[in-house]
Amino acid sequence: MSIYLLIYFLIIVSAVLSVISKKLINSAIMLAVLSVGVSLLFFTYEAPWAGVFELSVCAGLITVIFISAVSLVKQDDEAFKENRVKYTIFPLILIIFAILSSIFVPDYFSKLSNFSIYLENQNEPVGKFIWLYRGVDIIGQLTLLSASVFVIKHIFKKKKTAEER
Amino acid sequence: MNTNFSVDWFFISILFFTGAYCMVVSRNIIRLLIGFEIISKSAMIAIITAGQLSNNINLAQTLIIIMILIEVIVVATGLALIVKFYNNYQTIDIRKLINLKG
Amino acid sequence: MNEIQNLILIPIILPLTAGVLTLMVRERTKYLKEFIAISTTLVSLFSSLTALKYVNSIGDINYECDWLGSFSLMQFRVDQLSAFILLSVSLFSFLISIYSISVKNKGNSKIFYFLLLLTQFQAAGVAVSDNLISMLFFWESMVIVLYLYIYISASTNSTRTTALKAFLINGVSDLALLIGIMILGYISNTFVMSEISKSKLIVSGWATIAYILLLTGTLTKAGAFPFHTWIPDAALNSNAAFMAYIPASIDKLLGIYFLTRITVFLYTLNHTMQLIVMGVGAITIIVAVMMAFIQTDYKRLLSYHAISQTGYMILGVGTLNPIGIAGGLFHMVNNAIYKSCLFMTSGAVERQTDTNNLEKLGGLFSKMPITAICFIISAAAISGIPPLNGFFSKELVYKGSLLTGYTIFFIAAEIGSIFTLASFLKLGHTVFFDKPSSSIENVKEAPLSMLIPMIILCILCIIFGFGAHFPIRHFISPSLISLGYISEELSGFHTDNLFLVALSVILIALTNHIFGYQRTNRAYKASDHIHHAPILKDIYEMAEKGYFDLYEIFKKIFRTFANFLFKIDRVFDSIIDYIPSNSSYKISETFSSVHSGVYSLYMFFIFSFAIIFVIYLGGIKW
Amino acid sequence: MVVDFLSYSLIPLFSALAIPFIARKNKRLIELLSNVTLLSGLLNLSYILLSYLIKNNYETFTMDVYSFSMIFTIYLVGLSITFFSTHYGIENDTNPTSYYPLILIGVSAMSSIVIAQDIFTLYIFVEALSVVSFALITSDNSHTSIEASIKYFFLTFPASVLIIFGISILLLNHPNLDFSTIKDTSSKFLTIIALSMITVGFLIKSGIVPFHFWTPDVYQGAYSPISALLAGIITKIGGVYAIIKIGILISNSQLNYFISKILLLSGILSVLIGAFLAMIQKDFKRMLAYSSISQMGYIILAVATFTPLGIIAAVFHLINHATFKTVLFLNSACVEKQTGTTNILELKGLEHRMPTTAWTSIIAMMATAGIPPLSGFWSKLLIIVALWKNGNIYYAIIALIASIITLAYFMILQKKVFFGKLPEKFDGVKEAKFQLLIPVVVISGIIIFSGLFFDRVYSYLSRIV
Repeated sequence: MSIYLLIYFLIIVSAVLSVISKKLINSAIMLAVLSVGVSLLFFTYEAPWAGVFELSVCAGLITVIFISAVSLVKQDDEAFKENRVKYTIFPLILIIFAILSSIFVPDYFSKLSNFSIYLENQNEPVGKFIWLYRGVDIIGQLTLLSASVFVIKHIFKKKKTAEER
Repeated sequence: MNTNFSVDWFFISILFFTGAYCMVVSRNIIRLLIGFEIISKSAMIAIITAGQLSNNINLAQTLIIIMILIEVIVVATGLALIVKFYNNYQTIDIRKLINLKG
Repeated sequence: MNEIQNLILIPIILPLTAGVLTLMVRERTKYLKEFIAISTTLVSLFSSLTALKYVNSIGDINYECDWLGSFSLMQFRVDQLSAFILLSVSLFSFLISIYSISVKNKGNSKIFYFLLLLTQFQAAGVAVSDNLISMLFFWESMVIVLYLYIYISASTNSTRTTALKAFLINGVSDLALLIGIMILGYISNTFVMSEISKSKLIVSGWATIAYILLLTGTLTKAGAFPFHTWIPDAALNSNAAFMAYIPASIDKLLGIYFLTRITVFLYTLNHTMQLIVMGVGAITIIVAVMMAFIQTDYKRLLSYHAISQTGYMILGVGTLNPIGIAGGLFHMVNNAIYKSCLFMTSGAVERQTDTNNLEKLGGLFSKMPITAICFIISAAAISGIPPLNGFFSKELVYKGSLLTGYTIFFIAAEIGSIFTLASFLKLGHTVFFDKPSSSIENVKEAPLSMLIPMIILCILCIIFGFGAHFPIRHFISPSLISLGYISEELSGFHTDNLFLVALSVILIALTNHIFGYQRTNRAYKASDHIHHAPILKDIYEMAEKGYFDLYEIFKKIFRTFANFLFKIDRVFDSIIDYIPSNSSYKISETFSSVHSGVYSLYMFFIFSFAIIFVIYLGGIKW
Repeated sequence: MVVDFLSYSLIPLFSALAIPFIARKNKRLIELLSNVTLLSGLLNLSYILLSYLIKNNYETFTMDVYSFSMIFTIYLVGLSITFFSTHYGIENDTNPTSYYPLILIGVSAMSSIVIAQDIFTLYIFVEALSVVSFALITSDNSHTSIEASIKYFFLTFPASVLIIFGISILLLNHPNLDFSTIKDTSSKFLTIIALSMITVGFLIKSGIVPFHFWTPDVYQGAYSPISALLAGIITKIGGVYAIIKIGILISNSQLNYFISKILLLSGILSVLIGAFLAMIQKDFKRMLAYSSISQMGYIILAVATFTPLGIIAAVFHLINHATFKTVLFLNSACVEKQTGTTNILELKGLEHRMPTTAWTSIIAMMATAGIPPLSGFWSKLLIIVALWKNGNIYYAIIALIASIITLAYFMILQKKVFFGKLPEKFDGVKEAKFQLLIPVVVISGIIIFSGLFFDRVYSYLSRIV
């Protein structure tokens, strides 16, 4: 039980830090820490495949994309000053929210979980699951991937000059 | 087992609130995307806990893998849009986007 | 039998097809449209002639086809009367389509011929329809053609006003006809005329209302008082071909046809109704002829006569005895013949001299001799000079009205005759014999295409006069055989006292004309002594201003009423208009201010509403 | 997924993937390929549809009627947009090597949404469709289009989260996420909670009040042909049609009372607020966007009855809305191209110069306002009848009154844009190229005919009920 709570504290703290930190680059790094925490949670929930993907893709790839994007807009990031009060008071707000939600949320969801059913014989390997039960989603992933290629191409197209036309 | 599920949802709600707060109050467009990421993470945790509770963890893992793929693509698109926005407007302040109103 | 059924469809369907065909011909293509129209109407003429022969020798022709789904059948039935009307319609369509070749102010000639053929289609449809619903279809659609016909002849404001006037008068009376037919169908449980005529209706209760409504419709179509007022206006604003075709022939044929149908075949009239019909006839004769007498425009004068002659027919039909009805029907076809011819002469004169104003015309006899001779013959016919056709038909009407016992109608008819002759003396004298006005020079004879129909009609006038027994025996009396009337006494030269009356009428009219001419020394002023007589002068002035025109009166009443309603409406309107529009505008403004384009606000709303909805939905009791 | 229709979603996808390889440089070839792909699909669909519609005999029609109609509509609108774009954007560098493949992928994704039989598959394709839309909106690189895209990106994100939360609750008592499994358990409390969360998510995606804030901004700012695609079909398939699918799932449940309340409330609010706000708009496209919100409200009201008649009415109105909103947005694009503005206050009297555009717009407006005998009248009638029969009489009356406001704002639009005296500065304005008018005229014909032959369309739509 305590290991869950520890991981959750890591997740919450990194999330809060990524919100309130002053520099965007710190926020991106805190986001990576958050991803690591989530993947640790997955491992402890006996979901190693999800954990591995989370660790490699979210903590790795997305962080890289974020940092490159942040560096692209860096000049403005330093020039752009916004009101910090709303970030500094955020932990306080979060604590109030946590106290309020600790009254209602666990109660509600423990009632909700009474309606769940415990399924037998569902622990087939993940690979088999992907191919047998979610085979149709392969088409969806194909659509998404091809879409992403064209989307990036479409957004980052070159502006033609007058001579080229 | 039941207590664990309700505690999970307590943290999920806190994480969701953090991300939502970030998405509402921030004027920095990249920070909006960070809030976006945080909320996505809370959704993933919700899937995993549900799968774990009903002994259906492998279906949940499958869904998570696909969701991660979706998340990467959406975030990449979002960042591409942000860069395009920055190139056009020379700012990352979302409050500058008030041409369309009424 | 099948061939015969198809035969009666020819005068109906062929003109429609040909009419659509003419629309496809280019406006610049010469003589093709004319050729299509003439050949079509000629074929219709022959087929209706064959149908008449068949009907006279063998019997009625019936034709049925589905129409309007299960509601009604398209039922055609050609008996002797219908066949006779069909023949007359086809004849006039044919003659007018020849005549129109040279008419100048007919607007777009493509549309003119289309409308001409369409009119032939509708008129033939009315003539042969046995079912009242299908007849109504043809009858009502004529209103639109009438409107367009007047509308295309010139693009002036007064033309449009006249077209609208004709449309409204005919449209309103057609509405009356529609209601009348509905009541008739309701009380007799069928819309088929031959079924109704098997057991004639008696004038009482709803049947009376139906009869009055039907009478209104037919009288308007025939152009009787007080629904005649669009005809003189149309005479000023449209061309002679239209006047010769629709108001002078087709409208009279159809109006009197249907009047005969309802009065003689469908109803057994009581005494009061008969007096009303005859009274309308007599008043029409007197009023219209008095108006005609003082006119100084060629076509307008003729148009008033067209109205006045209708009175004779209505009077004749209203007598309800065989002689009178035969006289009315015979007068109907005679009137169509000579009145068309007269309008044609007016068109010829207008084409050659560019005017119809009597003050400017004069001395055309030497320049347009054939036109003048045609005018003289047909004018003599309309004035009832023996032995032309008008004399015989009028004679029959006089006789019929004397037989009813009401001498007053006879006297009214005779007064009408006097003024008819007097006004034609004035007209002929002015146009063809008086001193020519200085502006009229270099006038030639009208073109051949105008002369041919006029000559044909004049010859018909003479044939129907000298051989009056021929049309009466072959056309008129067969129509009335089904009613059980004996036709022997209808024909022949009447050498009784009426002949002397006719001679005295001629003498009175001549005296009057010479008196008027002597006073002013100008022929077109020969009517001035009556025009400017003490009381008549004021009445004439008011009549010319339209004080007696039902249409104008109703227009004024409706305008006042509408103005009054408009004022009331404004008060409510401003209240109703102000409150909803302003309040909705305020609501819109309020909502619009929320849509400020600010992202954070939008995001806050979306998140908070989503959470509210989810909490609401998640809180279902279990 | 329904195997019958799989080819309709796969062929455009493969066609899109083939474009970079076979037609990299040649712009005409890309346009030809994308048009031919969609046209062949549309011809195939219309052959099947017409062969049944003309005979009016559906004994042998074995396919799912709703899916078939929706795929037909998707192909129709998609082909109209590609054909329109080929002749529209010469001065805008729309980068055809990615523009046309994206539209094809969008069509593929929409077809997949229609035929999806699994709630997570549905979600994947909805996300794919959103990603495609984000890119397509920015096609002309203008400031407004980027603003529209970014607002669309962030403001519809809560929808995804709600859908995932709903799916996670569904996981608690379902071995898999198939619609058939869900339908069997739809009387369970947990399933209803999950599906209601998913429904709220799709309400956000479809821009229903109170989640509508992104809708007008996006429709107004987007590249003009893409506005037509978005308003006509993308947000309808990605949002409203998903709600209709869920509505079919829980239509026989006893527990749908609360979700029905939510749908009725948001539906009636959409109808009213959309109509009120449309009245005071000054921009042609923005007014159409608010009108779109209002019409979506009608569909949601129909779904909220959860009766077979309501579902039929919703599907029929969805198809009709796709046709007439496409016509209106394409016409607004024509007006923008020819006059350079979409501001209603500047435009006037265009009927004299652009008659076809004007009259097709008027047909579409009359259909939207529900003037008989156009198609919009029948679908609105069905919706109001469904509401009335279901006992929601007050909602039916308000919906009826709101259609008067619809008429009012379209009258304002007609009067200001198309009628009146032509100002001098528009003397040189000409009618758009006839290629740009072909899609509009064809769809207007469909509007008229589906209104005139409503009995056949109705017997077709009500076949399975």
